[in-house]
Amino acid sequence: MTALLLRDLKLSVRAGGGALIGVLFFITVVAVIPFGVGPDLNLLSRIGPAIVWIGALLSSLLGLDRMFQTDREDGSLDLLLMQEHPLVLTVLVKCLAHWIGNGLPLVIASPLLGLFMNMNEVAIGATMLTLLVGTPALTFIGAVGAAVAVALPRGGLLVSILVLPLAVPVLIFGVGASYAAVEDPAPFMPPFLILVAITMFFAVLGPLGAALALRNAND
Amino acid sequence: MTHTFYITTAYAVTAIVTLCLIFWVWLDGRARQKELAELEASGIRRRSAQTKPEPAPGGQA
Amino acid sequence: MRLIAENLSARRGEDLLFQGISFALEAGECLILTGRNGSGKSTLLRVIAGLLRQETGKVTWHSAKAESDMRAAEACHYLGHRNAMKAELTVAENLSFWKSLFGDFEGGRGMSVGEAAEAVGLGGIAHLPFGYLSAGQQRRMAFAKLLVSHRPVWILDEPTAALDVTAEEVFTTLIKAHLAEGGIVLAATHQPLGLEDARELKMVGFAGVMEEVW
Amino acid sequence: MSESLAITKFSDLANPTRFLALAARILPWMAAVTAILFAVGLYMSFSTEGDYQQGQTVKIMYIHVPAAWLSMMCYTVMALSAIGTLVWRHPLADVSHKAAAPLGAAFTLIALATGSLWGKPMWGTWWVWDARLTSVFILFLMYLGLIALNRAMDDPSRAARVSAILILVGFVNIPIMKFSVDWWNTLHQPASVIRMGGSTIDAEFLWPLLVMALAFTLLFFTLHVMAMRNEIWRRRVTAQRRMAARLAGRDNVR
Repeated sequence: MTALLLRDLKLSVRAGGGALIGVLFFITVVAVIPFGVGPDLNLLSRIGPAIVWIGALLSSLLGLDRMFQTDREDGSLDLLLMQEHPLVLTVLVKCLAHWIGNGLPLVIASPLLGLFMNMNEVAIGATMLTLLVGTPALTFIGAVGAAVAVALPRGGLLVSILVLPLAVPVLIFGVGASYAAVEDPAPFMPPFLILVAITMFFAVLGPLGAALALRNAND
Repeated sequence: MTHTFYITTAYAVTAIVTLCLIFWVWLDGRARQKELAELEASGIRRRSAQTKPEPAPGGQA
Repeated sequence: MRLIAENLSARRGEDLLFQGISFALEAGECLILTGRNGSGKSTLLRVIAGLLRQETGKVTWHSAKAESDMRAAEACHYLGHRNAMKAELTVAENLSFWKSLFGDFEGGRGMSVGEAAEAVGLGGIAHLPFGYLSAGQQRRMAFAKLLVSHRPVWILDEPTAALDVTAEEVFTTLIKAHLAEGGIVLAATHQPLGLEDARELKMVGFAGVMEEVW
Repeated sequence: MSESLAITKFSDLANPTRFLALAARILPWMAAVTAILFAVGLYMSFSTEGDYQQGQTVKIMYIHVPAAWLSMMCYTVMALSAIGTLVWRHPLADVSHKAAAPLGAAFTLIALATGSLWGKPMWGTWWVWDARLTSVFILFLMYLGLIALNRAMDDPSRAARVSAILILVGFVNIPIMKFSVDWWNTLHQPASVIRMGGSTIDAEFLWPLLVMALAFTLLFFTLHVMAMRNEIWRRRVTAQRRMAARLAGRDNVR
């Protein structure tokens, strides 16, 4: 299993820099927002956490459909499906590798974008922390979509449409916790802990669903 | 105060959507039945309704 | 040690590709599937490898130590049309990944990565990225994947596609060695592999339309 | 067959041919009862007085609430069928959740449209990000996604299995979504918004509502059975066309 993790990480670094494209997309999306809403710094700092979160959500959907597709194209998926390791575990490891390759760079890039959006230090820290906890949930639930994409000839866009409604709770509590850290009356911990709970729940549900979908979509 | 406009619109929307749905399902059914009738006319029937054509041997080891 | 298939049938779409296929392979036996394209060779191999669900029948693996309800696929190596190797990684990285992922099946040890590359006649170039190799070399390296970890059953789907005569001989030698060690080989092929005492199963394809539910 | 005897028996009872025979027998009755219930329900709803607080708009409730109820019930029906697809691999279950998706989308659309039309006189705006409306909207998106997924795949049995998985994942998610939207709503909305339905409903309004809900539910089941029948016919047509092509090809070879 460690071997699988290492291989996928190596691939995400070497294969055309998929992670890099995700981060670039993230930066571009957030960077065009001021052109849309105007350079009002107060407004930007108010909507900042939400914009950064939405940008991260969209970027993490970007590379999702390739998660199993590359393995299917070269036949590796067949061999992975044949192995004795529970398929759920294999999928979980692949999710982790995908997150380290594609999700973690987004988290690391988020403080920079926080500065662009004129957010203060607390807001930047809170956004980064919620992204760190929340983006794995996006990858896990996205794995179901990625497994479905394996069965589809041109599934990329459809997968995003299918996954986005499921990702709404993550967005709500991620952004909610980020705001709670800045705005005084609302406590930070409850939404943050709920976000943690959602991530853990998706860590079970996502691989289960994805493994089931891979078994059924394979032919 | 009455809101006749909203009420009629709401009922009209519901009626239109429901009727569209009913007609769609109904017309779909008609089209399928017609296709089945055409197939029947051209001599293709369900296998259970005709004598089984002998299956080709699947190969023996 | 034996691989038993009972009354297998499978379909593609609504068509029954084959039905009622049964065989039992003992240690050291080889079964060659022949037939034209689309006759269901690949489908049968994928069913045995557990990658496709069969309509009827079952595939079982029996040996002294095996649990009775074990999936036969666990005892199998599968070499499909695609090589299952990443073009971005070096051959050695690819092979050692599969070696550690597969592990060894009971009753044998796999070769080291270097030995395996040597065995398919490409010892010197294991450090190259897989994508740099020619199609024939890639196929040979994909074959080396079967050597790095031990599996008693080899399922080979057109193993000699894109290979020249010398490479074919290498493959034949390796398959014979595997059989001599008590392995089992199932292969689908157009060309004769040069195995003398192999059993042959002729696939004809299209065994009829699926017993329809509709 | 690997299936157990009980399941074989069950699938024997519910095979498509028997389903068609049963559908042909009960559909006229279902349609008739639905029509009668709608006539009674509509008469009742138009003959009741308006609520002192919400005025005549309470009449919208008689279609909005049943539609909203159906949007959720339909998803439950789909989730149950999805289990049937994945666990028993029953062909009728495939047909059932495929046929239900457009119906669910249509009823969800009705719920959204009437909710919006109710909201305008009540809240002074066509759309509020009210927790209930928002959840129904997300449900609508999920229906549309499932329909799109079903259309994108050619092999019907594979499409059925894959969308069954998505239906179930979505079903498990619905409580989380509901909870998160509620939480989000209390965070962002001042409590001044008039809550729909929240208070107890007078018996005067309850009866028409119940009759209408029953009528809508029966309408759904009638349409569902009809749509399932259509889908079975569709598959039968495809199967026979394929067989015709196959037989023609074999004759040429000989």
